[in-house]
Amino acid sequence: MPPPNKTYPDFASAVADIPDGATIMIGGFGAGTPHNLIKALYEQGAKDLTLILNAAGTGRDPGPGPAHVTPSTLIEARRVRKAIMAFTASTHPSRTTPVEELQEAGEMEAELVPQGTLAERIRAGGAGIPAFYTPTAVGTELAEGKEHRVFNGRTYLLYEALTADYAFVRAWHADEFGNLVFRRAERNFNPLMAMAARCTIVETEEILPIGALDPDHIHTPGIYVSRIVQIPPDGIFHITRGPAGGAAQQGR
Amino acid sequence: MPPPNKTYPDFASAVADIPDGATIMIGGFGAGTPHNLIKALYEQGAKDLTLILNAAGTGRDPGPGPAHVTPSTLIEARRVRKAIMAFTASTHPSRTTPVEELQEAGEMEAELVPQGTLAERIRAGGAGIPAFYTPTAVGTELAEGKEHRVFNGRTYLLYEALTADYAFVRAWHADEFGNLVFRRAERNFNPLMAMAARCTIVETEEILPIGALDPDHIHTPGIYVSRIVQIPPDGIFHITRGPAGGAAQQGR
Amino acid sequence: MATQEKTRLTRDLMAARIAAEFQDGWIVNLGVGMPTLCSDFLPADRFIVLHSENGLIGYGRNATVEEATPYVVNAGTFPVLLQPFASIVHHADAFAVIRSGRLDVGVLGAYEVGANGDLANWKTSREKKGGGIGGAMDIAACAQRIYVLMEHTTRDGKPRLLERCNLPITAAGVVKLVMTDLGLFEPNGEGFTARELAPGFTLEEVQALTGAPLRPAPDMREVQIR
Amino acid sequence: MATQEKTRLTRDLMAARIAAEFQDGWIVNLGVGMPTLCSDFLPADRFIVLHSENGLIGYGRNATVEEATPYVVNAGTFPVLLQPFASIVHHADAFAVIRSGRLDVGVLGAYEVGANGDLANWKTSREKKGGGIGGAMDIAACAQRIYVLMEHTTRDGKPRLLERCNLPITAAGVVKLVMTDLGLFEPNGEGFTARELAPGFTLEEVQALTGAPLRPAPDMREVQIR
Repeated sequence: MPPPNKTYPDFASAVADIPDGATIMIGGFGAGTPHNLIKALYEQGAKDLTLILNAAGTGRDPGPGPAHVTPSTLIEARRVRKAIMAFTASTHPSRTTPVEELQEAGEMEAELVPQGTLAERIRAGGAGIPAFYTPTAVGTELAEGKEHRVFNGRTYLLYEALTADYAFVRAWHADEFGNLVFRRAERNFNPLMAMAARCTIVETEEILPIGALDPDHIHTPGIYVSRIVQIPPDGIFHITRGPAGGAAQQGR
Repeated sequence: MPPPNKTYPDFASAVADIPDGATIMIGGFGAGTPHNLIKALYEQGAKDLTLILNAAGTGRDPGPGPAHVTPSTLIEARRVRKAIMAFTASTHPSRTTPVEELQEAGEMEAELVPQGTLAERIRAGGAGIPAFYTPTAVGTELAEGKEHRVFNGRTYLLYEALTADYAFVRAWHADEFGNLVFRRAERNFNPLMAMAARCTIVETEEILPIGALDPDHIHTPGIYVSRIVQIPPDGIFHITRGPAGGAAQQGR
Repeated sequence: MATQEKTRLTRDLMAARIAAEFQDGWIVNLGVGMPTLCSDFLPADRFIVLHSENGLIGYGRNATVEEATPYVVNAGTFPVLLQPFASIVHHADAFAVIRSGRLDVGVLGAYEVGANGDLANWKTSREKKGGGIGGAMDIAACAQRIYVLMEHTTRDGKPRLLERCNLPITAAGVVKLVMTDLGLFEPNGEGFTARELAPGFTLEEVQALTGAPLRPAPDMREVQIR
Repeated sequence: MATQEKTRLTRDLMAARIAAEFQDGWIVNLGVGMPTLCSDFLPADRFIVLHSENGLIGYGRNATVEEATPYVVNAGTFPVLLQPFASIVHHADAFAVIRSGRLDVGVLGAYEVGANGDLANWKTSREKKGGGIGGAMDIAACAQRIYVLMEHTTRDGKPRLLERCNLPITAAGVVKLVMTDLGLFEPNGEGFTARELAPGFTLEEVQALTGAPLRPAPDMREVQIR
């Protein structure tokens, strides 16, 4: 029998069942961010969320119009209980982020993880590895309270894997079974998160018939994908840095 | 400046500097085995080797002619000090392998590792992860003496990473920089070993000019590859199961 | 039924019968040897994803000589065909599928199965140093369930279904179903529950070839493919 | 030289000068901010592979507005161009390159550098809970060497080159070279060795803006790109 068609008609239906308290991984590193799913989640209303992602966006500078909802928008709306990220503060020391403010105020929990360790914890979650050792962060404030262990004369820290209830993923192409291809730097965290979540929801520029993708070129096997939405012509395709450094939304 | 051209003229020159005592990873799982490099190593003469590979081949049934040298041929020639493998015995209980005999006789060391753990140890070696936990082999003879640890109520075993001095890799296509593309089931251990060795030597069906491969389709970045040899028309392209289950050598 | 000729099941029939247990949407790994025959007998009305240790996700039936390529082989290195929805991953990612619990079933060969669900399939004697584990230990430890496909007895007629395994185990308590040339059995802790028997065989006859108490299932019947 | 006008180095000059240190065949990671400018000043006679945390292996100079695509961006999410030998990996594999020690150098921005080579670049106060680590902690811990590219002083004129870092460190003892708008410096344990100074500046003038003893290199000179 042929595989099920995992296509959903729109973003609202694809995120409709996400309950309060869910843990959600959100892909993207500048490029490859599932903006439409983030926006749909914002409109859906789920709260008490745990987010696992690289960075939440500035929140204060959400770009042109209501289309540009970032994870920081969810955080500012007090709908995030905990965030696990590689940036809880802005890289610009003069700015503060919603995460910093709510964390200082004791209104949310934020776990700061070096980016490579974050990626590896997500990879471990998808690979059935419960924990691993890494040399990163030894000798820093982040190592306080962590298990230290020496292998071959070098000191490492123990970290546990991360998994999630949902992953929001942005792909270039998908087929109807959910096989995914990413384009260039849009790949980043997306294939790792697709493997680490129980329900992976994908937004993609184009859904192709089964058989259209070369099996050797597929970055994420369809077995990891539950739902696929094709970005409509009026959806968000890219948000890039504008000439002045601000965000600029791009159509196809 | 353009990248260096890593092409070597033949297999002999590509393996010429491998010293006695070297640790060598050998890719392949039926398909994707670097037969020509194994043969060149056999002819080169290095001994006291440590091999890391899935299985050594039967040795007793080397297929048609002297062309078909397997890792078992090296083992029978007493040139392997230690092997780390997922099969040290044949899957047919009635047959014995050279590894078994030499191991029983105390003439070589053999470390038996479940295949997924073997793949993950190699992956860890390439990823700078010194050790990780896995659920595989808990409760078995292999778990004796290993560190056990409970995460979230389940018991896991600690394994350390594997690295090597050399990796022998079989790719479908390579470019002159060493970017590699594998075809179908030939991928298997090859890209993992390419990352875990200090010097990765590749045999490939075809060497293409730089720029011929789509960056999104490359399975092994060229930074992991040191030497590339194009299989000549009279080289070994594939060794497949013959009609009677024996090995049959195939040209291009 | 008592007068019917006794017929041990063929390897193909055994493979077809166990394949009929695969449910719609399952991800299935077929072990080297007899289990790989299952790929020729997948239920036509269900969507099944066959996964192989070498990284094929979504392969199908065994290839004919004309169809075979050296690039597309199963875990036993026999040529197979890819399904249209297939994808390929490397060996570590292939075992990521396994270790993360995504296999709905692993079908494995075995030397022995215990009434407690223990599986022994990597070593033919306690004394031998070596063994052939391959991917079986990962699959046995991590799949949602393990089905075993094996001859009911050894070549010299000794039982393979036992109260406890004599050989070193591959994983403890994981076998849910055993398909042999004498029928379909479930480990039940003290022995095995016979769900189906090969044509012409009585429970007593099969019990005589089994190393643990056999109990008939309430609806025990002759082996039926569907 | 004493009468020469004092000229703090521009960001482009700083980037070009540190890029001139990259040796043939090096794999280089350029941190967010000033370091990414280096991609426009790679030595033309050497083969350099630029690596980015987001998985680009082999990118090149910054893209013009006409050349830019939303798909090809560096770690700072600014559009860049791919080299013809480029390949792409996912985030975990991008950090596999880093953690396995394959980066010949990581060029990072910093808030402070200690005379002992300590790097502080993820947190602007000890009291704050949050921070912006990104990939810097992995790079600092695992690259063969770290070069720092930063302003010599803070906005209110305080030194950033110190005997010991005041801020929480990113990694201990990893910085080999510091390029500032006042020159090129090497941490030497007790202070910094000045290899090159910005045009018109004397060692004494730079010492006054530095929080640790400055020692002139035997061949100390004015900053030269090559």
